[in-house]
Amino acid sequence: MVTSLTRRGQLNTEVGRLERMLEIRAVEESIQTLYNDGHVRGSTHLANGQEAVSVGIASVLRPTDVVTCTYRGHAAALALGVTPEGVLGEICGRVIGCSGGIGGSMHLMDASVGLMPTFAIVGAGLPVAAGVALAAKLKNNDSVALTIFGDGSTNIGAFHETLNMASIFKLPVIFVIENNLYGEYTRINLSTPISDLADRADSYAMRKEIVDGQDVDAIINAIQSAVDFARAGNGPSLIEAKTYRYSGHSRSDPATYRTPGELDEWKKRDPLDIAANKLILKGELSEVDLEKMKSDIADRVAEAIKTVLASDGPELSTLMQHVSAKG
Amino acid sequence: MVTSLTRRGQLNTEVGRLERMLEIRAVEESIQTLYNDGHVRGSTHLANGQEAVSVGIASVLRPTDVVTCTYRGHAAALALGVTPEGVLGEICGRVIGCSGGIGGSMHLMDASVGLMPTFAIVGAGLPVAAGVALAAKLKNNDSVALTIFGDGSTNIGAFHETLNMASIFKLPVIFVIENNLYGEYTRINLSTPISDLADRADSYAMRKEIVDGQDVDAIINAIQSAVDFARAGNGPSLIEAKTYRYSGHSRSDPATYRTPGELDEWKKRDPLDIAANKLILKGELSEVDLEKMKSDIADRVAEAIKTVLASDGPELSTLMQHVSAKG
Amino acid sequence: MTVMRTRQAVIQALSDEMESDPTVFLMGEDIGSGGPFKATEGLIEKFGDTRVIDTPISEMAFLGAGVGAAAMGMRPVVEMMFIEFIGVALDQLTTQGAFFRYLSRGAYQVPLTIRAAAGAGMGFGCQHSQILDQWFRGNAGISLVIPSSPQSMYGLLRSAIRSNDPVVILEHKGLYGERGDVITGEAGIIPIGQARTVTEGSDVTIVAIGSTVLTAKAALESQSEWSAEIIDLQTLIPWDKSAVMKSVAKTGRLVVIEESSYSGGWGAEICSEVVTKLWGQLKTPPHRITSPDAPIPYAQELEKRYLPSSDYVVSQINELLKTGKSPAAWWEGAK
Amino acid sequence: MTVMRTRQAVIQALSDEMESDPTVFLMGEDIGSGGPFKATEGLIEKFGDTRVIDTPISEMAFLGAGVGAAAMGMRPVVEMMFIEFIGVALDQLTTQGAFFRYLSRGAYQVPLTIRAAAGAGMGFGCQHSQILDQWFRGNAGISLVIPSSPQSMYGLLRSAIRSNDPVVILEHKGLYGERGDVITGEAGIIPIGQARTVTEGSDVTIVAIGSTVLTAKAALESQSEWSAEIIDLQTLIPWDKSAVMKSVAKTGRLVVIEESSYSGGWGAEICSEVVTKLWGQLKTPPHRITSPDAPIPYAQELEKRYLPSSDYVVSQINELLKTGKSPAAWWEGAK
Ligand SMILES: Cc1ncc(C[n+]2csc(CCOP(=O)(O)OP(=O)(O)O)c2C)c(N)n1
Ligand SMILES: Cc1ncc(C[n+]2csc(CCOP(=O)(O)OP(=O)(O)O)c2C)c(N)n1
Ligand SMILES: [Mg+2]
Ligand SMILES: [Mg+2]
Repeated sequence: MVTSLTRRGQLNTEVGRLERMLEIRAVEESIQTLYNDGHVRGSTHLANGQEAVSVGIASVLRPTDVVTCTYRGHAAALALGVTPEGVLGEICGRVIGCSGGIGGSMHLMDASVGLMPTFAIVGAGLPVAAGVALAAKLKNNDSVALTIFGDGSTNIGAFHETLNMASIFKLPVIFVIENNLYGEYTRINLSTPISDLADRADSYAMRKEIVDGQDVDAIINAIQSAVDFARAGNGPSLIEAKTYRYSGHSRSDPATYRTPGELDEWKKRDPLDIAANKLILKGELSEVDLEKMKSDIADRVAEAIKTVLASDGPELSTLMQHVSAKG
Repeated sequence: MVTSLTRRGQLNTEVGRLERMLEIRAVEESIQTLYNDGHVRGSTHLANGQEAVSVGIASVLRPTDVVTCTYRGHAAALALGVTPEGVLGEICGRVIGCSGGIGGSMHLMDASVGLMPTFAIVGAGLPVAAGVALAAKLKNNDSVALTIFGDGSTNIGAFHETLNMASIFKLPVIFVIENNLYGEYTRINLSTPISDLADRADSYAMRKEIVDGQDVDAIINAIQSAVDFARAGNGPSLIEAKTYRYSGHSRSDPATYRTPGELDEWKKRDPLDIAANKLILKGELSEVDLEKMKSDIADRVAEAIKTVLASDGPELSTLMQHVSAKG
Repeated sequence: MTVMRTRQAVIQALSDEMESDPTVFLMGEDIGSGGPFKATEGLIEKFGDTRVIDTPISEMAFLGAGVGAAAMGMRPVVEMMFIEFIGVALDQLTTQGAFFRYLSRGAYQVPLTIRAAAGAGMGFGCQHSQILDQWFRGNAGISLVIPSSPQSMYGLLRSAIRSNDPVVILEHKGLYGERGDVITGEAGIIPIGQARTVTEGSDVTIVAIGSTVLTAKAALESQSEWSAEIIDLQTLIPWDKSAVMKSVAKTGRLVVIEESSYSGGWGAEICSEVVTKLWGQLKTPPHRITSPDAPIPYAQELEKRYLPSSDYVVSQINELLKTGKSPAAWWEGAK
Repeated sequence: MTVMRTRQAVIQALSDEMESDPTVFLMGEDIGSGGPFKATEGLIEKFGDTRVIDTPISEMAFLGAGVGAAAMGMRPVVEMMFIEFIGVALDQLTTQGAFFRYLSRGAYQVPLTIRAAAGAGMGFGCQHSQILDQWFRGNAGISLVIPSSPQSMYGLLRSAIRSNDPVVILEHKGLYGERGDVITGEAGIIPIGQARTVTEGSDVTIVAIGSTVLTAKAALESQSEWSAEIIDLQTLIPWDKSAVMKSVAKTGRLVVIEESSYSGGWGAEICSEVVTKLWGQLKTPPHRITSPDAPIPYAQELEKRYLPSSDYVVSQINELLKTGKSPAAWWEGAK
């Protein structure tokens, strides 16, 4: 069977990264049908349009580095290595889900590739990432922690406290804002009086960078610099990836609040297209190859869905397991 | 009897302001003896060295404006108008205390001059002040709210959240940092990677000003501009007053962590001396007047202490009063 | 009388209070667009954005702003969306707002309402499904209400807004879609602190609140061996002691149904108080039917198992009546 | 065996654990200088500033950092200074750290200790004097201990640090200065979840924790009409059911002494459980002696009145034994 770790290794080529982005898109697009068929409960938060950020991050980090991410975590989980079965299984509450079906869409995890259970409370992943980085520092190893969160989350207290503390302690942690212009149904200008969120780093004398969130190569460069900086003991960075989500905030949101034309504008800079076009331009991929890739991925995702739907829910006894060290 | 409101009016002259600063100093200096004699419990936090900030603020605000302040609130309370009997009575847990002896040193209050019960949790007064300002805005009156807090408090989440929200909502609220260089026993450079805290306003596109905290006239100017700005509907300001506390953080703190010589340096710029010298230079006060003023104040404070010590503790029944609307 | 869903009862109550009292205003994340449960839909259109205020994601700031505005005579209704979110802001309510009246000797009061969705059963996972009433206990300034129907949502929410002290209203997300008759207007208002007798009966008093009122009713209706007096507490803090005492004095038996974990659950306070005050009058031990001591799982079957079902309630009460002893919970010995 | 004050027992326990386990480190505001209660004095000199870490005033950040570091195999001891301060950061413990093990199916665990001063009687006012155990209830991942002596401070703190789940240890500020014999080393360690029988007796079981253990002892010693089995719970969450049951089965009477308000107090859970499980075996109703439902006042006489005194305990127990009924609290009818 493919492990998360081997899947992580597949990101070391441009083609591999494109494939993963395509896979993420395909996996997320399958969720609505699963929902319609009654397999998905609660809420799901898609990251389509934002795939490059997650794949870029996963391409740079080592599996021994640790990531904390939000409820909008499908892309990060798949990028870091979790299989489509692991993600879709979790969303469908099956025992083969990456959290055994206990967590659901908002709580994906895979310790083997450094993904902590994703956080459903805004801002909650930041202090924990700082703690991971602190542990690395105290243990004197060169691991880093990275935390992914949205533009809206830069208004929560934990953001401020954690950035300040990380700076003072020079912690090896990278703060990545996925600025997709909306926090739930609210456009950023209605919640935040500045538009370049990276500038908030100045309050903490922190290294900062703004990066094109639709270009996986740009992400890789930005993350790589921040990771190098952190591993060298120089402390944290704040990276703002300018990006966009094509779907509404969560399943129930038709996103009627968008500025007219905005979605179409952003789709012109689709991260999958950008990556594919680069490869095509360089002659490393043909249109035919791309179509083949897409259909292979479609097959694999369809296969994954079959596996998921054939799999059981977790046993009732798991409800009482891992509650505490005692059981 | 002198009311808080009449005492507030006494700040409309330079001499009145000097007198109040001298009074604050004298009141605070009496607390240690009261403690030694067993009249004070828990903790007290002196503001000596910082008197100009409170007096400057109180000179500008109207009694219908509202102030939220921290546990380091003796100076603010006295400046806003609370009598020495009210403050010392509260510190000694007497029924004539400004909170009826129920609150203690950390919880002074006087609604007649806009002092909300002072806040013993770091950062807690900021959101409440924003709410006061929001109420003024919704009621369409031109009251402002002002909140006083320390340098260390700029690292708490509530600071960040409140400044952002106040900016977005254009609330008539003034945020005043008393930067006395220490949060408890920790020097600012060990907790905060920047030294001009007013710069944190940039994260919220907020108006900012740094002001000499030892010069009451400078404070008045800074507060007046911010208040005018707020009353005109332009929104909040962040004001950083550079100041220093002569005592330790609280009674039990000998402040051994100070940089050598630092205290002496700051004492050279004592806010009381600065104010007195200005009046003397202008010929509006003689050394003799000043000594007379000081000894009158000493007498008044001694008198207040007598009154306090002659007064009773609150009745036992008050323990169960004002718990809820029902009683 | 109108038939409406619970979510509509929220809107109706807010709208009626806002119309009758200009100091009432709403504040929270995305309430303008109705929020994830559409429980504030249409209000911004009706009352404008100065009375329906969308906030940044800053619970500490806007909850505290509610405290401050309330102290200045406004009546803010602050939405926490999911009750777990108050975990980043609890201080402002429990340590600040709740003590304002006391510390100011009545000079300031805090007529603040906090609305939040709560409760399990909808697949929101362990961080979006709890009740968390424990966070508000032991704080005499705060009331906590949990409606069980469109009517009690309407009536309790209006009372909450009119209260001169902070009131937390937990809106069970499993009930938002439930329909029921609602008497609106003054006649539909339900006082804080008053329980409602849902059914009269003689064999056992069942104390429930929110979702467990429905569980109790379903349990009662699914059998015919015993009759039960179901008491919908409606207000959990402070709970209606006299209503419960009166009923248990009559039936001689007390069963409490709680949605949260056994340990730390509110039912213990009911049992303790009843047994102490009605010493010698109970025919069987007081008995609590609760969820197990575990976080709330996502997978459907597990979440279903987590919640006390009506079948489980029936079997527990059957056993209580048959043996005269408090039956073991399903998870006991199952470990 | 050494005589030391409770605050010194804190230092000794921290020091011993830090010496024996290099993953243990301390984090909090001003702990390097010993903090307001001098309960960490000398440790930074001994272990350096990488193991005794002073933080900015950012409870959310450093509590959460404790969670993250713990999940990576460290054993952080995070100080909250006063327990109220966790009100600005509760989410990180109760909604994040406590669920980490569950959500990760055991892949991550959170061996985190949270120390905080708690309790009234020292004139710190209503925002620095509470116990607040209620915030940690109903969350199966978390334990809560409250020592009552230098020995139990030493023994419980060491156990807390060794626990593989989060443990909150509430250090009563009124006890920091108390002296007592302490057995240090492994022999002095007290397991989480175990109560201690302080005195043997036959008329009544008194369940107490923290400061109320001292109140119970003083009450017992001040009279000679009845004998009491005083149980020091030591751990409140989860409390030692078998120790309490065993004692009440013997004495037939249960009295709980709590420092916090009557409503919402933890004693109700003890009473409910005991009465249910020992149905028919109690000679008198279970009885709770608590503080009133009010914030904690500053003025000395009022704060004294707020706390249950040993005289009050004696009079309550006298009345319970004489009348066989649960006596009214002092504030009942006094309103
Ligand atoms: C403390 C807290 N407040 C509110 C929420 C509800 N909520 C979930 S996602 C979200 C919007 C977050 O926006 P952003 O940070 O921009 O991330 P995005 O969803 O766009 O990725 C909100 C308000 C929450 N989960 N936690
Ligand atoms: C949330 C919270 N954390 C910690 C404390 C303890 N504490 C009280 S005052 C203080 C220092 C505050 O420093 P600063 O903001 O600079 O104000 P200053 O005391 O210097 O006026 C601390 C840490 C508290 N009261 N509340
Ligand atoms: Mg966003
Ligand atoms: Mg300071």
